[in-house]
Amino acid sequence: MYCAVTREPIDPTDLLHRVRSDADGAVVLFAGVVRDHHEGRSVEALAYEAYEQMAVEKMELICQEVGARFEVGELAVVHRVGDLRIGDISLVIAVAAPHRDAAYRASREIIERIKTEVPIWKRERYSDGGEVWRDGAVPNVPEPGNS
Amino acid sequence: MYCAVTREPIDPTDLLHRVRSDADGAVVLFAGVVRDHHEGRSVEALAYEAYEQMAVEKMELICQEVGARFEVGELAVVHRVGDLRIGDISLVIAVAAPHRDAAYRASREIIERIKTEVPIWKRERYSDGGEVWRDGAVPNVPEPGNS
Amino acid sequence: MRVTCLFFAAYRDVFGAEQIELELPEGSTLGALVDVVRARAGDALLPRQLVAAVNREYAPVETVLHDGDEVAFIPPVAGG
Amino acid sequence: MRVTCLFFAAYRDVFGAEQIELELPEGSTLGALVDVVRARAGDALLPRQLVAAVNREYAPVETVLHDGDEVAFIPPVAGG
Repeated sequence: MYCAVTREPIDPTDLLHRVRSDADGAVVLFAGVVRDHHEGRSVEALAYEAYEQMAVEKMELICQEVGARFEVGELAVVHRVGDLRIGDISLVIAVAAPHRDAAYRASREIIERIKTEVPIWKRERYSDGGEVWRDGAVPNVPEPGNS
Repeated sequence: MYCAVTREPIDPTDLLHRVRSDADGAVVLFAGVVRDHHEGRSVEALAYEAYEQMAVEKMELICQEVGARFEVGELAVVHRVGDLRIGDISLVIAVAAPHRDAAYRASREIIERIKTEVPIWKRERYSDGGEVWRDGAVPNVPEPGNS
Repeated sequence: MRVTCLFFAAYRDVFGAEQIELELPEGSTLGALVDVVRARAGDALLPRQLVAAVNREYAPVETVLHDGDEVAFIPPVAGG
Repeated sequence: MRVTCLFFAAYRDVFGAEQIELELPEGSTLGALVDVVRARAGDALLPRQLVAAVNREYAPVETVLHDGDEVAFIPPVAGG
């Protein structure tokens, strides 16, 4: 398992080779890339910010839990922070597995959980001059006594 | 759309950048990699062979049809042929889309169709000395008059 | 006892600080800290429920805090 | 008329050739060509249904062939 927050560009091919083992027949890579629009507004640039240590710990927990539920091999998640431009890769999830079905399903579950559990934020700067912290998902807080 | 059969190593990152446009927020990459075993036998090496022109045409048809059914952007499929070693990438499918759900679903559908429709074959050489054309899927043949 | 409060993203803008140290009575809960923090926000709009992590775990307001705890206030997340 | 037959993978091993040219009566169907080809395979094991593509399209045995057609015999496929 390899989870990281980085300020450097992410190379999907590197991550593929990092997760692949000789027993795996499939690797599914998910890449989030910076789009030029959001809800009709033209996006010019954006910045990601993370609560880094907690973000990495949450990504590791997600990988552990998803890894235990599917027949997968190694998992990697890397999220970029700092200033990004349109087309830059913000996130890569790499899942290796002996068979593709598990790789696709695990990848899907990891991205859904990242979007609601990992403390990372996005500030969008629009072509019309505005700049806002993108509204996001409210993480679930455990019930008292369950933490 | 970019579909190809190649004897050279495939770089997933190249394909990601090839399919990505500024309107896309997600790219899903599927990589088939050469495994070290098949049905309990230890695989040492393998070779892929293609009916190249037809293989490319079928991959293009699949991309057209899948592209029409999902809200996706550009699609790319590259299959490697010739001698491959354990860990080599045999196939990459890249699907860019504004939203990730469509990218995952289209990717999934493309790989399922490639495995049953595209004229490509695999010869496995086992550690115990055997060497066979791997059994595969019988493509559907259209009914008379429908072709 | 003393706890460290971290404010990220939109909350950093609201509180005008990335990190503050606060003194609290022994045995204070996260809920008590949240009240203190809300009072500092003045008229700024905050969600009805402020999500916080204590020592990097999402925590309910009933959580009892300890000296040296790191309490991070987590705006709605938008990674991906 | 003359058609080109292509044999791939396991079929190339069976027929000992990658490509052969065959003369057929005008108006022959793919089915007729399949019979000719089966006869050449001798005792080699071939699937009950031989899948073939005419000019790179999978084709039913009723397909009428034309001079210059390229007929490929397609063993079960295993790409991916």
